[in-house]
Amino acid sequence: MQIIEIIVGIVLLIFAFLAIEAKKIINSVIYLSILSMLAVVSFVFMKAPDVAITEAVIGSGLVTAIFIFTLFSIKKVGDKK
Amino acid sequence: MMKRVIAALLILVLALFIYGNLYSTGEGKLFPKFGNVNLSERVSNKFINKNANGENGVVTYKETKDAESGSANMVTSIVVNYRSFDTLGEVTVLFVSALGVGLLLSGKSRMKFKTPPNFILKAGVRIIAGIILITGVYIFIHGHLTPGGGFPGGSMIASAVLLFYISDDEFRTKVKSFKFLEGTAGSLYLIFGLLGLTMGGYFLYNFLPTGVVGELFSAGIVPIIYIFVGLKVGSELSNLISDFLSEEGK
Amino acid sequence: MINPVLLIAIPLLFAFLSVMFKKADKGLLVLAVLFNVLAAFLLKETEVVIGGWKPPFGINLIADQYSIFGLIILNTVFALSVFSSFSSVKKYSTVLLVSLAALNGMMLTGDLFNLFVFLEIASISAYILSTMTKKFKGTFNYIILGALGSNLYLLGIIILYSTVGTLNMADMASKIHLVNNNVLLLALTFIFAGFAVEAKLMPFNGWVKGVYGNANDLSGGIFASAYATAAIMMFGRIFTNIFVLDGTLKTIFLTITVLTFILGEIAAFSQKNIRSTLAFSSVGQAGLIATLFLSGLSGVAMMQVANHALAKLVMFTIAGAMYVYAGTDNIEKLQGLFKKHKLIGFGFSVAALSLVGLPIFYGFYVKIFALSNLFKINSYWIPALILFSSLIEGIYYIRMLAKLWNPGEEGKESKDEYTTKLSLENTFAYAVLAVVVGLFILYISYNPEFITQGISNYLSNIAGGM
Amino acid sequence: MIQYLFIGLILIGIYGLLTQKNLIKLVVALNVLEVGVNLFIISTGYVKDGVAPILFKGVPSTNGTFVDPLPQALVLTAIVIGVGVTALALTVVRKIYEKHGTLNLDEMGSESDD
Repeated sequence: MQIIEIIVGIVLLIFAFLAIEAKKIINSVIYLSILSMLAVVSFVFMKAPDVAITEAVIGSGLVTAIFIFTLFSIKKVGDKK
Repeated sequence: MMKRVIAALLILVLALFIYGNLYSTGEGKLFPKFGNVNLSERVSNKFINKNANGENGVVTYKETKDAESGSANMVTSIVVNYRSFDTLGEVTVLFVSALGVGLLLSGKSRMKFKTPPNFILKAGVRIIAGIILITGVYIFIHGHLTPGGGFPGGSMIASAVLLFYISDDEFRTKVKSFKFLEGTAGSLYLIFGLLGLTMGGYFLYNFLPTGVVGELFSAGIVPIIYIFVGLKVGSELSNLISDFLSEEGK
Repeated sequence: MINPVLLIAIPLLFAFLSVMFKKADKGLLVLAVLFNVLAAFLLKETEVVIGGWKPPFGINLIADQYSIFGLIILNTVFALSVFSSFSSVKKYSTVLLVSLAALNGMMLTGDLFNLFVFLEIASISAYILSTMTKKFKGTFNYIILGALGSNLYLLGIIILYSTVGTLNMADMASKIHLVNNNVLLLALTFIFAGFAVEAKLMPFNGWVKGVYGNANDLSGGIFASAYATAAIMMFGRIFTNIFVLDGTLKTIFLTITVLTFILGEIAAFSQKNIRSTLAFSSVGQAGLIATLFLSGLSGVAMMQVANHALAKLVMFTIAGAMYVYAGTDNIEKLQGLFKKHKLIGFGFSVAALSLVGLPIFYGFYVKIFALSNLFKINSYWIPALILFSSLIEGIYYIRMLAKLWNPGEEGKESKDEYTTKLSLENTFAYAVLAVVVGLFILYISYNPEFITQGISNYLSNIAGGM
Repeated sequence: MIQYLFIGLILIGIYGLLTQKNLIKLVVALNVLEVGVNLFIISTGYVKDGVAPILFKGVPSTNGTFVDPLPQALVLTAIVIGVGVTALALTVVRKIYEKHGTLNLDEMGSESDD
């Protein structure tokens, strides 16, 4: 169990780094969404179901949606940096 | 490139500073190691046993009656009972940021997506959105018994609205009615708080009987407040999405 | 007997109602502001708990001499600012109501996490208010720094919570000596960094020029007086009542605040626009007040808070009005403006001279008091540096006033052809504000007890007394 | 051990705030920082072999059974505040793009009037 938690933690770090260093903005947003989803897993490991549900709905659902809508509105989806 | 190196060095220094001090050993109380937490030294000890204002022994599910906070979910009893004032502030944060987004992006027409939604998406959304809506309502009504509560429940309602927006290019919520719901739910929260002030002498006082721990009609004003929170969060986030999808008029 | 919670609940209730009744929003704003001023003056020393839970477990609101003093200043300057710039309120009345509630909450709360929540509400309303002049880059800077600061503050209080197991301020103050020194160092550094953003202290004040320097009459007045008062008073509460610093940490923090004062004043010296001069002067003043708090001179610091809030209210409102109605706030382009608007010029000059601390003004009294006490408790470095920076401050303010009253080159006789063609509109409200506050500053210059009688307990701790 | 990783997440967030030039990337970095802070807060309340803080049949409420519920309540608040700030920041980003036509901080001119 411990090992799985630590693996999830390391993957979290990798995705955090990818989200910041990704070349395309859309990828960065997607990595952030994955990061959020992995955080949900971590919350469940740490016995915090309330937080996990909230993070799942708000963190990886709505926040991603508003990021994507912002990208739509500036019509830069897929553009380089 | 130079800037990155400097930033990386700065982060390294910060990391050494944090790791060196946080897990230091020596005199005085130390930061507890992961998992080795002694709850009896913390205030939350009293939140678990529901005896912040007096002793009442062990709390048992479906047996203990009239505990000071009758919610089976301890997080809920902290969020809407012991620290209800924080929740009021939290609702206000969403309120004011939704308001700010509305002030800045008050476009008249709706943003159109490049590819129009097809039939399957439309039909699917109608089925799924209903289920999500009902789940959201269930979650905030049962917030004091099961995981969840006003915030996830309200955001589920908002995500159902979001699905409608995606599936239908013409869809635009009746913003006015949502604004009205938002204002009403917020005002009712405060009015309940002021009712507690007049009836119990304390702002946000839990003036209803708390009942048996674990039953649907228990915990006094907790479920009622959570319903207000759910409705408010749902309408605020729906407004937020609708503002994000608006464009300057054509 | 007024329950202090009403100071928070009534503006918030009116904010929610103003969304439902769009047409009445300005009326609700006026009502709430008037109620808060009245309630702040009627408030008695008391402590209330929310929801009936005893303090370490529930949240309590503390109304002691310190917070009542802050509340009176805060609500008065907020009301004056709203009334004198009422034409700029427009759609922002709900945001103003929320920010009023949050600032009152910051002053009153007795819980560290609750303070975080109110800090966030206040700063989110500030982000929205700062978009009034459509200078979004400054706003974005403010959002990023503000969010970073509040996250650091949250991290700091969580480290303390998991070490001693409480979030209540009084409880924390009684248990803080138990904590291991290294853990305390880390937590206090985070908390200091978090507060430094809102209190405009050194490494985190990059947002100030973008936001203060682009404010209009309403947002400028509210930021520079109401927000500055609440932020610096909470800084004082945290670092004098709860965490009493000593040793290296105190030296480091004092160095930061003194540096903030000096560098702020030097930066202000080199500005060409009135609002950016005032912005950096605000940074410097925040450094000065924080220095006084950290040195243990709470009473003097509070007197300077009052002086600064009143002075900056007048100056920022007028500078914002110059931007709104004359289209610019460049000193060169506005020479001789006060010849056209003598009453406004009178209030502005009194405020500036009092802030500088010229003899016969209130600020002189405060500065002498501060310096004599600092000499008693400190080495000679801090008082000497404060004197030096006050000198810089004096030079640029007097230079600014000279230009605004006296067109033409410095030291020469004034020539009317240099007088600006620009002028202000809506002058009645600004003139009333300027005259009222100017006369009040003159009044307290000769009756300093008027301000200090409410905080006599705080002052009696200081050697020498009144 | 796992707490180290969460602090690492916070540090990566701060690194992003220091190095990135793109406005949306800055908001992303802010979110990474927030996720890190939230995870760290929850981890300070974790009790080894504890159960989720919800009363169920057969679970007596004694010390050591449950994990600390207070950090969870605080994180609920922090998550919602994070959404508010993110939404506002993205709105401002959109406004900046409308005005300056770029998302890169270096490519924008200054904002002063003179």
